Amino acid sequence: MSLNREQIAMRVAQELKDGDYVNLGIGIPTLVASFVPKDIEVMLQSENGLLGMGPYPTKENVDADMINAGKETVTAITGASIFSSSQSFAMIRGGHVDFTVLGAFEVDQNGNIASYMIPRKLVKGMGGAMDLVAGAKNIIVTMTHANKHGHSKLLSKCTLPLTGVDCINKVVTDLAVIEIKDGAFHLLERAPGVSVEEIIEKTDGKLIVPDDVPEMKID
Amino acid sequence: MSLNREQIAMRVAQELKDGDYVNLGIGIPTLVASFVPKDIEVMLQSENGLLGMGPYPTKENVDADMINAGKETVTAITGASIFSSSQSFAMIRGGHVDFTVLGAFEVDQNGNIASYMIPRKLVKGMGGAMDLVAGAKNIIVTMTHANKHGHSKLLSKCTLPLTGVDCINKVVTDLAVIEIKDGAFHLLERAPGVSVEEIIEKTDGKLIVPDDVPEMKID
Amino acid sequence: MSGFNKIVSSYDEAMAGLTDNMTVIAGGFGLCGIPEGLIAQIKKMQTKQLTFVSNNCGVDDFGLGILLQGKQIKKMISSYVGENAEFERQYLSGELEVELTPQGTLAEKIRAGGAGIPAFYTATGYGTPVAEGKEVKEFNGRKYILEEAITGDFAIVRAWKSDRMGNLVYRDTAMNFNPEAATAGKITVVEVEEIVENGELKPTEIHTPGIYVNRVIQATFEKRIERLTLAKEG
Amino acid sequence: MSGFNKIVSSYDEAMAGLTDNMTVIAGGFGLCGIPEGLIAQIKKMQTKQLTFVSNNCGVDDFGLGILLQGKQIKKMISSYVGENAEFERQYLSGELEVELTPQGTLAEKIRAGGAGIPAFYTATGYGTPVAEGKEVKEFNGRKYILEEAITGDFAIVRAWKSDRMGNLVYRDTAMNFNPEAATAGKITVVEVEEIVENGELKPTEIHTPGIYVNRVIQATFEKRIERLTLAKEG
Repeated sequence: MSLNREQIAMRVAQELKDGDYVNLGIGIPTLVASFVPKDIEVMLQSENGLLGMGPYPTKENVDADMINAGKETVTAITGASIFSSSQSFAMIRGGHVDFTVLGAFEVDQNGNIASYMIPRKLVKGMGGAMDLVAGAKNIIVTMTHANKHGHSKLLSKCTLPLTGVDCINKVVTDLAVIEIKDGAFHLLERAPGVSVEEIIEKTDGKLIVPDDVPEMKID
Repeated sequence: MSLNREQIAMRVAQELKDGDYVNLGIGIPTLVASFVPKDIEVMLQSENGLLGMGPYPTKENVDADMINAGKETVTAITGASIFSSSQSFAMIRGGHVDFTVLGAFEVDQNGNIASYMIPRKLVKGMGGAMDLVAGAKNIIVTMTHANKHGHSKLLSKCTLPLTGVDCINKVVTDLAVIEIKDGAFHLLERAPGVSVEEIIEKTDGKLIVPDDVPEMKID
Repeated sequence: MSGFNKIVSSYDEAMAGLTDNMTVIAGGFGLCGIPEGLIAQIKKMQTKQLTFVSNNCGVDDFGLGILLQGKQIKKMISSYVGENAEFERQYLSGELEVELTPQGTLAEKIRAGGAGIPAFYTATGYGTPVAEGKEVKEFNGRKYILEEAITGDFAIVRAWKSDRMGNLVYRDTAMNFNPEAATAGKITVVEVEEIVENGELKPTEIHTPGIYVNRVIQATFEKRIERLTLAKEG
Repeated sequence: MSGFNKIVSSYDEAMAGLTDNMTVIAGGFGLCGIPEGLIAQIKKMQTKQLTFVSNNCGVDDFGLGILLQGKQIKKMISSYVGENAEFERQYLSGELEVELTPQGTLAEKIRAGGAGIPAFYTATGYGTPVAEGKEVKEFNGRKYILEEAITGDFAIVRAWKSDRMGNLVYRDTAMNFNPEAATAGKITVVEVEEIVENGELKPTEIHTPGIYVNRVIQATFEKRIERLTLAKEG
């Protein structure tokens, strides 16, 4: 069975380490915050200028001046700091954020990512995504393995305009956990009940498959 | 009579305008603060990170954490702000400081200044002087017209290593007020009792002398 | 003795000098921390052919979006311009020029403009459409592109508190691009919730020193929320 | 659950990992705001051939000056290095290398190092000895030189208060280069006067967010005054 959005987020959350400063993109990445393992602490950075993002507010605590990068109303945890946009991206560009999770349209076997623009549709802009992929030490992409037409999103070469080059280390899809290195996708894990054959079939780029591909552990 | 240090400072202070943000260098420039005209207000910027520098402290108010760029203990006026070094020089380099007064070894008719280094003596460093001359909108140099050997310090071309190029607008010496433009020194005023001939004699660079050279007004 | 009193009492005075074809840098992120009244004043003035430097362009009927209605904006320099139907229409029809800039590069370009840095290198955007036509240089084995600074004829800023000298403090994430914008306008105009007496703000707590600020006006704000999200009731 | 507790209890722990030939960025201006105890620890460790990035080099018997006595410093990157006889001796004899850097350029190079900007253009130093060997480029009719960023293996910083997560607040002009230094060390070690509980520092009043800080140690400081100047008694 392919993973649902929550299960993808759960699997990504297993990658977090105690003490990580983490930036989560919009969509599935945002869900990761709900699945941080109980025995570790991470601190969420929101690129509009908040380190230590907390949960959504109660009705009584809503404050228009306290939002996240998705423009949602949020709260700040104890020990949070708030700063300007240039300071926020100094953190990101300077490599101080340990871990970034973001979505993508396409990823290729050289670690390139396309995530912000589909030509001939309206271009909404890259926001902070280009800075994040250029700056973070460790980047995980979450996406479905194939698009709704069944075409692979793991390619030998991205076809859409790039968000960044040679920057993606790992992809967690509804079917598999894949590492990118040495110009190839390396299959690390498969979703429970998903066959290696299905993953091979739905991966367009060069895929290295080891003899034993364990199933992901999702509780 | 040539001006003494206080009188040079008095004359420079007449150039200040109400609302000016001002950076004063070490030596004669520091004295300018004592002669700000009574009917205007200026705010002193100290490049170690203080805008709104006040007078020296009383014995009871001395605080090792409150110093100026000359490493002297100072106070802060009401409305002062304190910030980091990069912020301080963002102000300076970005042209937000209206007025800078600093000393020099030499100035030349193209507005170049040499003020930080005499080769074959120990080099102590330029501190913030190079940033100040590159950034301030309006720079006045204070110095004696000639050195102790009687050699002019207003030259056709500086002989010492430069602090900045094409940046000095005005020089106030013990003998004269001189404007620098179009590749020449322009004599604006002479010290009370000092002859135009003496100024001509002690100026090495090209000096434009108008028919009438008024005496400075120093009270 | 009034050289440092930055307070003005009318919006006409606050935006005096703004004319057609100028560049305006605006603080704000989405609808958070935007100078609402200054934007309304620009709408009232009907100034045209403006270039706006702002992370976003508001929504159809709030924020910078209201200036699109009167076709006052010639060009937007932004990182994200969704959420706005009229924007989309003008952009697709070619009436509106858009220069998409990565968010961190945009913040740094404005900071650089205020700080007298004409250009800087960044890895952000290397190898992407953003890099087109830009110089590339390698440092320590990695490739970077050269990005130039931005300055504005005006900067319009929202802060929380200002003293009479224009020293500013921002409130929570309404800070965002406002401190950078404040440094980069030839004329910087600030709209604040509260004016306090000089000395009420501690010197080390001031986010923007008054040296960057030309005019301050007190206002009340609608503070519209773009995406109200609430904790699940538990 | 201790991933964000940055507090260490000994100087040995604070400076663990410092080895010969490393580059250390130090906050402080003159003797103001220097990390006194961390400097003393480096003296105790007898680490050699260090490169120090610091606006000044202290005086003979205080601040970084004490590391000159044991010839621990190979190179200084500074804007002003007067006030120090042993410094002068080692410099003139060629034992000590000195890279004089304008103060604002130094601050910006350190900030750039922390912010992932590998290089920037500045007008400061154009046409002077500082420009030798550096790229020159014209923007809007003015010439600028290219300056590269600085990062350190360690940054040593003095702050006033820190919470357990390493969020820092500086005291008065003891701030100076400390916020920039804090961002630019692979390992950033901070010496503070007071450790406070998480939440005691208001989010918008924090000068240096804890993300930049690796280790915090509480200390007492001599705070020697370099030039005591007093108001004339009236």
